[in-house]
Amino acid sequence: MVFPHHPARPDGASPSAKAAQELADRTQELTHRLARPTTADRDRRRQWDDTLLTALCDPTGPHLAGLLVPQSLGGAGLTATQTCHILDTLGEGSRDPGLGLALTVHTALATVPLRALGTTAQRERYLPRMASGEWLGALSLRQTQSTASPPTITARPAPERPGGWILHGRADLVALGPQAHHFLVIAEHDDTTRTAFVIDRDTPRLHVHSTDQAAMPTCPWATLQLDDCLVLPDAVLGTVRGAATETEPLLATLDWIFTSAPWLGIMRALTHDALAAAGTRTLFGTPLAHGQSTRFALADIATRGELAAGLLHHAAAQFDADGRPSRRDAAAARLFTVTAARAVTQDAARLIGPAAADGDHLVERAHRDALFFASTGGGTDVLHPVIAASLLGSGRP
Amino acid sequence: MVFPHHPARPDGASPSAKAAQELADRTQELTHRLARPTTADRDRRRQWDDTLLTALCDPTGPHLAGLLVPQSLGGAGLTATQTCHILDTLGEGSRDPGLGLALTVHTALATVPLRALGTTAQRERYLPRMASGEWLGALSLRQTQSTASPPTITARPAPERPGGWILHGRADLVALGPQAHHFLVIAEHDDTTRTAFVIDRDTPRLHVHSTDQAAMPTCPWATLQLDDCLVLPDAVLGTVRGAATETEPLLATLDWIFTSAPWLGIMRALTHDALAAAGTRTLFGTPLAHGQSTRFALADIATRGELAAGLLHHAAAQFDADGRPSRRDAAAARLFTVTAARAVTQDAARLIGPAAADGDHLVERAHRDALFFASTGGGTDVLHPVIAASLLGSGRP
Amino acid sequence: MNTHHTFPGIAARAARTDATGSIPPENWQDLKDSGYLRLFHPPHLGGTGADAATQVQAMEALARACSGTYWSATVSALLCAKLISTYGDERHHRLIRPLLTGDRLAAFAIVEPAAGSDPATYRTTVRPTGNGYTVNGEKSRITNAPNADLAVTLARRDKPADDTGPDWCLAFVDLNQPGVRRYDIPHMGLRGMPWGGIVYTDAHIDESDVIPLPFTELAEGMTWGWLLVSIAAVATAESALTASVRHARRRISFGRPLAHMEGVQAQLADSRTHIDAARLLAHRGAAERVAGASARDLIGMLKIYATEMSVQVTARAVQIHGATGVTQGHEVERHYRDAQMNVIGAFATNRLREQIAEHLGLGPAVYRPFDWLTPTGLTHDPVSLDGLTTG
Amino acid sequence: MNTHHTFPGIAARAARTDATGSIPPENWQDLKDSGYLRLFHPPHLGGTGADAATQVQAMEALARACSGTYWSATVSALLCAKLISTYGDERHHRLIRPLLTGDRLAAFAIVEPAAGSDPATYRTTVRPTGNGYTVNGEKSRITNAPNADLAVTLARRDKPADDTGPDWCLAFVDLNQPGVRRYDIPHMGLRGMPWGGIVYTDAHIDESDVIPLPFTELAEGMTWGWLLVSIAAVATAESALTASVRHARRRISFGRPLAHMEGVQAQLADSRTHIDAARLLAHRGAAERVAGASARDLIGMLKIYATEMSVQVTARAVQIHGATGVTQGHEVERHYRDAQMNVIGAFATNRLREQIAEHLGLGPAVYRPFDWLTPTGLTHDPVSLDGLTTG
Repeated sequence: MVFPHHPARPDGASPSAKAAQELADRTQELTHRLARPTTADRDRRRQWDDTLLTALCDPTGPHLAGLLVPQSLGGAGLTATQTCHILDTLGEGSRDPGLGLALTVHTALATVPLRALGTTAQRERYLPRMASGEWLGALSLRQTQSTASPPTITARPAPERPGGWILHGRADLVALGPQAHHFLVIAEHDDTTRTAFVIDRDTPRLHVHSTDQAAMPTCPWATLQLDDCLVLPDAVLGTVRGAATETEPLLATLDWIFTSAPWLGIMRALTHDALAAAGTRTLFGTPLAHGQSTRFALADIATRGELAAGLLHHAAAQFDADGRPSRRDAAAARLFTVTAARAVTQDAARLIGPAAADGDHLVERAHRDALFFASTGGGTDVLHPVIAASLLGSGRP
Repeated sequence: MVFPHHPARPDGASPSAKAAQELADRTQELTHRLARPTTADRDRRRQWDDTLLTALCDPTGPHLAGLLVPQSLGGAGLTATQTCHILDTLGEGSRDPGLGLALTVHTALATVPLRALGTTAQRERYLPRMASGEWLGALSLRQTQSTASPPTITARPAPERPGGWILHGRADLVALGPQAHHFLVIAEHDDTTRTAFVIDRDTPRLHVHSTDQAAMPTCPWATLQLDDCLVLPDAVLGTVRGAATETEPLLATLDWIFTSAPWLGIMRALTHDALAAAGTRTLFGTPLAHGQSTRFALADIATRGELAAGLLHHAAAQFDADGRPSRRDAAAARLFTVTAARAVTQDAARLIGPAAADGDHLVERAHRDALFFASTGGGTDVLHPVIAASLLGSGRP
Repeated sequence: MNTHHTFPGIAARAARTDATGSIPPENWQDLKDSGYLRLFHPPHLGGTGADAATQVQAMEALARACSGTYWSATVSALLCAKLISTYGDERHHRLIRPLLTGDRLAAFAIVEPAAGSDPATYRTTVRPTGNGYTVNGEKSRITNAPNADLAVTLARRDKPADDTGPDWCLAFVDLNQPGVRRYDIPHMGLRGMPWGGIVYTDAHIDESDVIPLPFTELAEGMTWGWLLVSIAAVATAESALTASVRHARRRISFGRPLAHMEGVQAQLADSRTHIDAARLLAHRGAAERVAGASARDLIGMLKIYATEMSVQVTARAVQIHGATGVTQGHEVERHYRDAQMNVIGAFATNRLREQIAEHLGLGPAVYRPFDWLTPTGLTHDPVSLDGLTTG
Repeated sequence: MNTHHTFPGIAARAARTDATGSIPPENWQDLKDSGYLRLFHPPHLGGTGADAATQVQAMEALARACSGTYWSATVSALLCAKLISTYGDERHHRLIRPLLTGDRLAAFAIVEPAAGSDPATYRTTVRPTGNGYTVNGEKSRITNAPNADLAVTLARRDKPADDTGPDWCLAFVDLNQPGVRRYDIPHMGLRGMPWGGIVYTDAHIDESDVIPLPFTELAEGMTWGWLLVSIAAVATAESALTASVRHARRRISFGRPLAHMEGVQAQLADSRTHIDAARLLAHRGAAERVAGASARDLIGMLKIYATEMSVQVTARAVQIHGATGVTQGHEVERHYRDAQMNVIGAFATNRLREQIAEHLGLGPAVYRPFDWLTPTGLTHDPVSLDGLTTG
């Protein structure tokens, strides 16, 4: 038993609890069967597997593309907490942080803003096809922390199309970009206000350049380039110039919570590997498992996993029922999970030892990807002031 | 200025101080000119560059192969402290932890045992050719911590050659193995005593298998396989069954000190990159350099570098003049340097940000290689008891 | 029960409680009036049977008001009463009720002078007499030892040869009798909490108050103690953070409030996050436990994390306060001293790590003498470059 | 000077010095006899001009014997005497000599009640009179304030309009005069060290004892203070480690000495390594400084590292000792309290980090109000899944 007390499963009284557990079970079965055997190879070859995606998104299978789409629009209609649990299962089953990120970007980061802020027309156009996995949504991980980093895409009114906009600029780190049907983009106006747009890939003068990235190579990466693209009014998501109070806080919170969720599973997989190594490796003539430093490290690994899960589930639950989503709790959950992922990776690496000849090298991949994970979502330079502002106030005294 | 107070250069009064500084200057020049421009590419292609090696080993150039070989045997005859300084320069100049490791294995780990424990014949046969770089020496990084890990190579008396030995077994993680002319090997007798051998590559039934390793790919790696190899008495290094008091403590100490030295340079290079990023990246509309968390991180990075250098130079100096080499001080220096290398890498990564598009990606390579560095030399599981034993005594009370 | 679970009087007296090293009688009156002591037990034992969330909130509120008072009251009304109700039976309800009314105070007498968490070193022994039992031995570093009325005492059983029962027992010992001597031990933190030793010299115990018990079963009851200390740690950290936020908003340095400095913000944000993590785990653990599960590993993890976290948070608070934070009588100076007490209190943290590791599947702890360097070459200093042996 | 730099009498009295909060007269006699007070200065000032290694060894030896005594003696004989010799001239040699004989004691009066390291908040002012100067203001949290004879006092200059000199001065103020009132501040650690405030009310200063000085130049002299506090931190950590090793060898837990447990070994090894790192840096910094270099950044780094390291090492020592480590009067309980004093003493650690960052090429610190979240979307809570705004 790895984590003796898994965070409470979705409440048994919830109408979809049984359905959610079924999806989790299917996710576990399918990732074990299809994703996990190929993970190390996909990682080495920086390869995206469309067949795998199709199987994971299949509405009669795990339905991972539609977890957060309402049932009325063809989705699974899960709660945020249930979705976290399934993304956690995906991470553990696939042992693939890149796959976890790619699916999370589509399922949560690209989907929820459309569901929460889209017009009825937008919801009806995009969400059913996103739920089935037919259309994938993508966005730049640099656009999930509002304007902490300088905006790189501008919007100006289209001279000949009232209500239309000309978008210009580039955004890199577009997760799932090469596979995407459409992009969620935030653009800055000349008065520094910002508007969110959903832009289809076939928009003229929109270019998608596949890029290489050292970390998370099983997630396809791209740079999105907009060369004075004309977009029509129906591409605006939410209110014109309203991104700062609508899409931006939502995206930040979604990133902090949901892209962390697969790491709970990755940490559990690492714990599993570390336990196995502790039982087989010897040092000074005795099994590692007999050594206090091994035992302490494993106790701390398990403890960190429990604590991270507690914070993440708490932050996710605020999206559900009568909860009030809280940027502070989401930021705290991300901050803790990042630190935990690093510490767990480091401790597991110590137990597993240098250059294990066999296995899928999860510890080395996770170590590489954890550095990237830590630097996204704004990193501590964004998370710290967000949390501190909740204690101190954020403006002039 | 990165580290405002570089650890004291070799004492100006030493006869070879000027020569040592010249070698350091040549190392800096050559690594900047030849190694550094190709580092990222060699890393990606897992490539060893013989031309580069030849240039670095050239006795009229940096003479890196012969730093610790006495001048009478064709070497540069440097002190251990001076050698650390040059390996540090190599790390900073090349920005290549793998190259640093490969050269350190030859120059210190394979060379010093022959110098200190070899017979006159062994010294005269090997050291001049090792000093020129004509012959490279290699060994398994699993054999540098005595029998902390289970021995994998056995020795039994050769039935038909008095004084000869039959060696059998495998050792992986042989740094520089594919390029080596000979190997330093420790083999266990059936009474668990151990003998050190120097075995030439052309020994019958000795096989060298090149291997792939995720970390430090610019260092060539191999598994050494001995299928009942017959070795003659002149292959014994030091006393038969004497490895536990001769070669083993020496190898452990050499590993702890010298393979750490290039990391001082790597840390300085990372500090340089982090300072550059702090001056160019902006966050919340101001340069990173204005932020307290950036400033604190850089102050701590610089402080860790100073502290690690102080411990390493202190441990190395004990090999020189009237010093008494101390396994404890060497282990403490390694322990500190490992922790510092990790912390500096992590802090630098935060300042440099995710997925920098340009540059040689030192921070990502160093992050990967630091994990490997931490797991070699026995890791904390060996370093802690060695240091503790010096305080507590190591036997039954 | 005050629904806000706040203890303004106890909080106002906290600095004085620390300075004088004793809990004022008004605190006990406030505790009785608040209903705090009754929260943890069902009505048939004289309790009010609050739900888990209420229990945790009340504990944190009292610990924030005054950590020394919290320890003393909660050791008696929660830990000792749970030990009695878990291992005793109806005959012992008479012992529980006065603990919940606050008329009597209990101590959990487990540790002995020779060592900490290691029962092999414990010597206190219970022997049958014609008329019940006597107990002899010394217990040390025990909360409430100086003034408790009752000690739930762990002791060895002096067994007849044919007794195949457990080697250990819990004895419920009346401390107000001639065979009992008590002493104080001055301590760094939690100064208001009574702490000291109990020396038993042929002290009498009624036959029904000796409960034979395998030592391993005791962890079940002690888990309440880990929860107790964890919530103390969370509360002390929260108090230190609250003081730090207040100070950061008020204190002007280099022309602006500390609150405007990113370094201070980072410290506050880390503290906020780490406290939240511990508190959420405390609520989960308490909920499972109040619902009847053991939650032993979960609460063990909590104890490890919360107590060490609290030391870090209070140290940060001292640093944010600068020199004012080390002035005696300042709130954070007290929290800093209190926090370290929780780490070493209740059960050695590393013993808990061992327990959790065992339950993860590593098997029981295996000790061997520290001789593992001896067969290696790692006990020798090396020769120098030219082979001169220097060792 | 005792070549072993040990202070057995002072060490034997250390626990009492801490408990009573005052340095016994025998300590001062030992200090005079040992020659400690003379080590740091050349013969023409009455010193013995020891080399850097000797100075550092002597400082560490005294700090290990009794950290409170070390602070009091070294602030006077090293820091204050260096400030006088650095910024004064021959006329002030008369002030230095009695500090080195131990006949007089000095304090460095810099901090004021309003804030810590920020000089903008300092109000103490020196004004010319017909006959020399007067000083008015209050200095607080000053080592030796309660009993010093002389205060090297940082003050603003009340300048005539045509005076283009510096805004600040160092004034060497005789504290044995009617215009001076002193008070104690009780403090968590270093309890033997006198600590408190000085209130100047028209206190007199001779004209020659007021030295105009740009504030920025003061860091040069204060570097001695950073070295002083760093060595205190190293010594406290070393004492805590020594006590831990002794305890680990003696204490039997679960059938064998603590020393046989890898978890304890790991703690001891980490402490050993971290102390060595700091001590080596201290020797380097002192050697550079005694040789005439500033070594300001190096000693700044040392101060940051050594003081925080010492807190960790003493906390580990408390944990290794378990409950005995928090018993008042136990050596490690004292070290734990002392260690934290060094972090906040001498100069705020984060100010030193700023200074080092500046010298790394980041330019001077740039502050701006904490308003950087305001233009972003990060001050808003998000809508929930179905777009209901909840903020």
